[in-house]
Amino acid sequence: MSEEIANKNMDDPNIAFLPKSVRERYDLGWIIAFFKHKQVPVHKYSVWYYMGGISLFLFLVQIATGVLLMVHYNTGQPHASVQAIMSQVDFGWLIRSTHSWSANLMVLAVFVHMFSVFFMKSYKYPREATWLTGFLLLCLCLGFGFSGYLLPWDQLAYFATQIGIKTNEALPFMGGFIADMLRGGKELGTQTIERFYALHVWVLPAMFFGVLGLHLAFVQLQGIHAPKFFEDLPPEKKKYMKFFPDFAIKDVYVWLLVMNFLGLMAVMFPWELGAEADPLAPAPAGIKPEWYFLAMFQALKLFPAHVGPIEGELVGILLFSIVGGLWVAIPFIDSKNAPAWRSRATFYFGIAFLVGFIFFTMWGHYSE
Amino acid sequence: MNEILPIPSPDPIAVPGDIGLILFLLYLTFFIHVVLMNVMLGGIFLTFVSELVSRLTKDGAVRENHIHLAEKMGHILPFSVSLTVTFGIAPLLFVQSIYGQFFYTSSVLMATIWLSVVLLIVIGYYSLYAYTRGFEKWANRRYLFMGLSFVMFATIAFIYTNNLTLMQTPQKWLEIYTRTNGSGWHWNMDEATLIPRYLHFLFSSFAVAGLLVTILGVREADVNRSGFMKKWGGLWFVVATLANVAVGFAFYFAIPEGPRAIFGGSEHLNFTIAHIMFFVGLVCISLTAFGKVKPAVTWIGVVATFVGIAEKIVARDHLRQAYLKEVNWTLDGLKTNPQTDVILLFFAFLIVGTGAMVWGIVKLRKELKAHATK
Amino acid sequence: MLEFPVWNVGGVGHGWMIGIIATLHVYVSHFAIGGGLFLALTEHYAVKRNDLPVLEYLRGHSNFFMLLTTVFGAMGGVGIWFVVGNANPSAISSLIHNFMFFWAIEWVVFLVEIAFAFLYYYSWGKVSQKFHLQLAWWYFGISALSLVIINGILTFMLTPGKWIETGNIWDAFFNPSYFPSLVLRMVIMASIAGVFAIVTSSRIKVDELRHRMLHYSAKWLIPSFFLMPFIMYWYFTTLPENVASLVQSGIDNIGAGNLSVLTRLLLLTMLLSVTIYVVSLIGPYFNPDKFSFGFSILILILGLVVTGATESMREMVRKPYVVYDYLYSNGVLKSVAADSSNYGIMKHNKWISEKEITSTNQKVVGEKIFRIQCQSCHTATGYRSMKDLARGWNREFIYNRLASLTATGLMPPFMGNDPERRAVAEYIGDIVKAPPLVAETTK
Amino acid sequence: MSEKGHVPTKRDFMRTVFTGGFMVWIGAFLYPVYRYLKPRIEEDTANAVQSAVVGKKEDFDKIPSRLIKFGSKPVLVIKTDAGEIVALFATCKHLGCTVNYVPEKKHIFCGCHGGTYDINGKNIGGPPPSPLDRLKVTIQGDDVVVSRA
Repeated sequence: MSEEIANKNMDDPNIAFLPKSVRERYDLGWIIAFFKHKQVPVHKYSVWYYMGGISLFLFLVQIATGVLLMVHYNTGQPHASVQAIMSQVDFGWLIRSTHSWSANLMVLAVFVHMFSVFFMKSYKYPREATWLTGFLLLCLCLGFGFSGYLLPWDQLAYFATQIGIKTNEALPFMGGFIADMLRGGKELGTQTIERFYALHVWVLPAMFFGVLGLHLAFVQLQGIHAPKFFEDLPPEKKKYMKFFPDFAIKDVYVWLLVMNFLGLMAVMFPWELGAEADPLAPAPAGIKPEWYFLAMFQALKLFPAHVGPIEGELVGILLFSIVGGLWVAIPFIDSKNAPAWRSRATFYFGIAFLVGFIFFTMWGHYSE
Repeated sequence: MNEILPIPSPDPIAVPGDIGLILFLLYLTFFIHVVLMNVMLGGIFLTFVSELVSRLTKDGAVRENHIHLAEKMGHILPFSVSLTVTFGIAPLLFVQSIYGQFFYTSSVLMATIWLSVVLLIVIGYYSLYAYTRGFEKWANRRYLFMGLSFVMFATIAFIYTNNLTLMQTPQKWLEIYTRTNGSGWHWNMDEATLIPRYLHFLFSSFAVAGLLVTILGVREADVNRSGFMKKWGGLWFVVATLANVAVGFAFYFAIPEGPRAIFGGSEHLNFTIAHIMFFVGLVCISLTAFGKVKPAVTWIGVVATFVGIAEKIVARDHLRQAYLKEVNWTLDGLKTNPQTDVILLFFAFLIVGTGAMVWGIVKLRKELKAHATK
Repeated sequence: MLEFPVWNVGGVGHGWMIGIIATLHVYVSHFAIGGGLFLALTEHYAVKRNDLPVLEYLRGHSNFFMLLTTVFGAMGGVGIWFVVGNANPSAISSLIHNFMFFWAIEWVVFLVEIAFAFLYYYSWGKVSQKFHLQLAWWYFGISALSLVIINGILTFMLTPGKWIETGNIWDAFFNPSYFPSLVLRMVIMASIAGVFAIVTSSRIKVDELRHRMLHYSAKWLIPSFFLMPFIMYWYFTTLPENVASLVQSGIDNIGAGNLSVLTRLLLLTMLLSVTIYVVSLIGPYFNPDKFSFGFSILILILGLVVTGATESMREMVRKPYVVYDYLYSNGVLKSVAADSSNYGIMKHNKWISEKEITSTNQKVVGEKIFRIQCQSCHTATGYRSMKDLARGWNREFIYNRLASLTATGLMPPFMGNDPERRAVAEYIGDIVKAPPLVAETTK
Repeated sequence: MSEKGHVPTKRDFMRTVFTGGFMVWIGAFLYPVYRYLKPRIEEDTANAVQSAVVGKKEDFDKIPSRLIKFGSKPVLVIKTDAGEIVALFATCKHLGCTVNYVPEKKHIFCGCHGGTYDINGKNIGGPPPSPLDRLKVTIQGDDVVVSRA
């Protein structure tokens, strides 16, 4: 590095907080300058801007606690090792409860983030790719949930996973293949654990990091989207705050609060561990998947055994696929030059989707 | 003790003081509580009435008088709530040490209602503050706060009457508990004395609040306003007291014969003095309101009324003892183990505490004067 | 004693009823004392520097202070008294019979405290600065005195100390945990005062003053953060059980008895209080310009949760007693409990209208006995429910379990004879849907 | 930043306080992690206590059961009605609480979740999944000696 840049760095107030030895070696001022330059629109929906940050924070918690759990988890003795984590390893119960709670909260935060983005219409041109990567991240999250749920290998996990995979099996052509690949055989067994474990701690995280990197890069490159009413304001009425330090400091508060909430839940309502899975035992009554699959699960029950010549379940899955496909394609339906009716229709589609999701989840939760 | 009735045994720890002393403290603090409570409850009602009158009347002078009175009361009432509550704590403490086994039981039987008292006070209290603080800002709606507050405190008074009548009739307890399944939702409506007793207290509060307005009138410098307050307050006092005579008879005859006998016996003198005092009070206050007399006459009326109230409070407790005698419970059965040193400490605190308050108030008045002249 | 009727609050449980009211009251009443110090000290500095804007702020703050403490704070105390009387009359009766005159003293102090609160508030700007400041100090002194007195009664419940043998009221009052608890509460209340001051400061309209007051208020949180661990340690050393081993058992094992909740609450307390500290330093202290009212409310809520956690910790350590070593949580005297299996609950508690257990009324009576003996801590299907705790047990096992409740160290013995115990076992058996007993085992 | 000879201000002091507090905070997070990762020193069975004298024979006539420390583990020694002396590791197989002998019922009981074992350590009720581990009991003269089986 030239003397000149070193001198410039020494005088840069942005990085004055760094030690001299760092400043004279690395040119870091531009990073801070970039974040200082970045602006966050201030309006009545600004609170939703925290959701992405919360999801990210919870993901970081997942990595930290997940790595710690790997230390004591043993795919050879899944249930016994989780049992040991819960009752012998110091603070093992805390780490596991935090991991479970954080997982659920993360899925929740991602959903809230997605819907808030949807209703602010942030997916529109030029941010289609952000939407797509976001959707991928959601799918990966659900994948994490599905694969992680089985790992403790207790009764509930066993049967919930059983149901989940069976549902997949109904798919034409690929169904059986996917199910077998997931199970590692015709039946759900200990060999499944190895696969799910590999997925959960290696494959999914690797994919997640890549997609997350893209997602964040898009956000940084394009800046934060502001809703239309804000864009329409006369320039003097548009209020912004600096991403750094103003928004960042608020982000820190919010993260701290989320962390406390997480701690509260993990400490006061520690995650339970059921009896070891026994494939021969009859399925306990009222087995349900995790709440984020519940809406789908409940909706599937509505389909009769056969719709015409086709299996009812298959029809359901096809229907979900269509809805899911539409959801992915939202930025292209409600595109840059789309007529107003299409934009409105998209909005109502979102409302219907949200209401339906909540309705079926509640229904699933309260039904026996 | 009665073998069949579900009355709990007294606490194994003895009462920590002489029964006579505790009863004295009970009467004393309850007397202050009752007077303050009457000022508060009656005052809220009278203020509410003033608000309504000022809204409905076409006479500008009357309206002005009522608004002036309402504003004045609005400053007094929040203090009266605070003091009523504070002076309610002490008698409740003393009553629990002597009548605990009855009082706790009846409280549990109507626990849900009983606990709601706390919430009702908070609402009533804050709505009084809203009235006072928003006197100008919410001039059109402020009467609603006063009305809400009255509803709250009148309900609380009713709940108290329910509990304190329920505690002296253990004969009914088991049936209530079985019927309500312990839900704590029981109104003691089948009690014959309930309504007359409640009205007796309610009317007393109107009378005492009338008395307060009369006193304010006597102390008012403005002749016009002074005349109005004396008349208006005196009218309330006289009417409410006369109404209380009727209610008093109803109350008297609703009491079962056994306990009632004390009024012909041990309580006869007590009762007679009380009624003479009320009569004196009635005459003096009527003269203040409708004639032209020196302030001394008013003060005689006030003191006489207070003596009458004190007599009634003693009689009220004796009546309770007479009720409980019906279930073979008497004061003599209580074990005592006086904590003499703590009792002395209590009196020391009482004296020093009163001294501190007096010092604060006296110094404040001096300071206020000095500051105003500056 | 077990002779009182029992208030049936359904799935909420008596614990929550008391806990909610107590937590709110403790929070506000500590503010009533700490806030007194805050007002006096801040006014002292403001007067000394003739800082009029700060005095103006204090006037507004004291308005909020007075409205909150004289109404909500005062009524909360009455609320605790009422709710404990409803939920556990034996307990309140024991306390009143012991401490009636201390309570009477507390009442005198409270009366004077309220009087000075009013004198202080209503004389703003109407008297000399010197006298007003005097009133502030008086108020603080008197309110601190009220803690000095009530603290004796509060700590007595957990550590009655020598009173158990001597029955002497002074042994009860100056009990082993009296002093650590007093110091602990004194330190806590300063930080609670800081939290409330942050809330009112964040409402100041003038930027400069708001920043200054936020910065100043945040300082009030610092002493307690550093002193707390030491005082907590001191406090724990005076407690009856070996708390250290209880905490350890909760660290490695979440199931080992329900006392693991003590460890969990301790963790929660640390997490929350440190967060409050960090947020108030990052925000009000170092960056008051970037701090808003909304976040101050969140600090306030965190503070409330910590208060709840510490208060329930106090309750936890006390299990299975309400007055340690004297009176069990459900109102049974320890001395009476010695002969539990011959007690005959139906003979003592006349609130069960059925006078004899028959095969037809067995479960009804069982429920009534359950309510009398267990409902001070447990519910059927709600809080600390039988449905969860006895899940998977059979009726015979429940019946046997009822005979060995004290083995957990957390529960009083079951007071009742054999048919009564069987009746409760049948009732609980129904809750957990256990298969019925075969005919020959039932008598 | 501060220059040479700069007099420390109150603000600097506060920064130190803050940093200190922050360190404590981080420490509070790392402590559970440290405890979680710290290896449990597994009992080295080869070097651990192999046998111990737990008392005289006649001691058990008066008090039929006692809980003793065997190395670092609690062991329950019970004399049965038949006169046999049984020794069991008193660690519940469910979640590792220490179990207790209930003489009136002649069974072993775990207070944590109500697991019960019979006098030979067989799990007969409640959540425990397997019997308690037994130890060998030998009588050497008057002494009762317990040793690893």
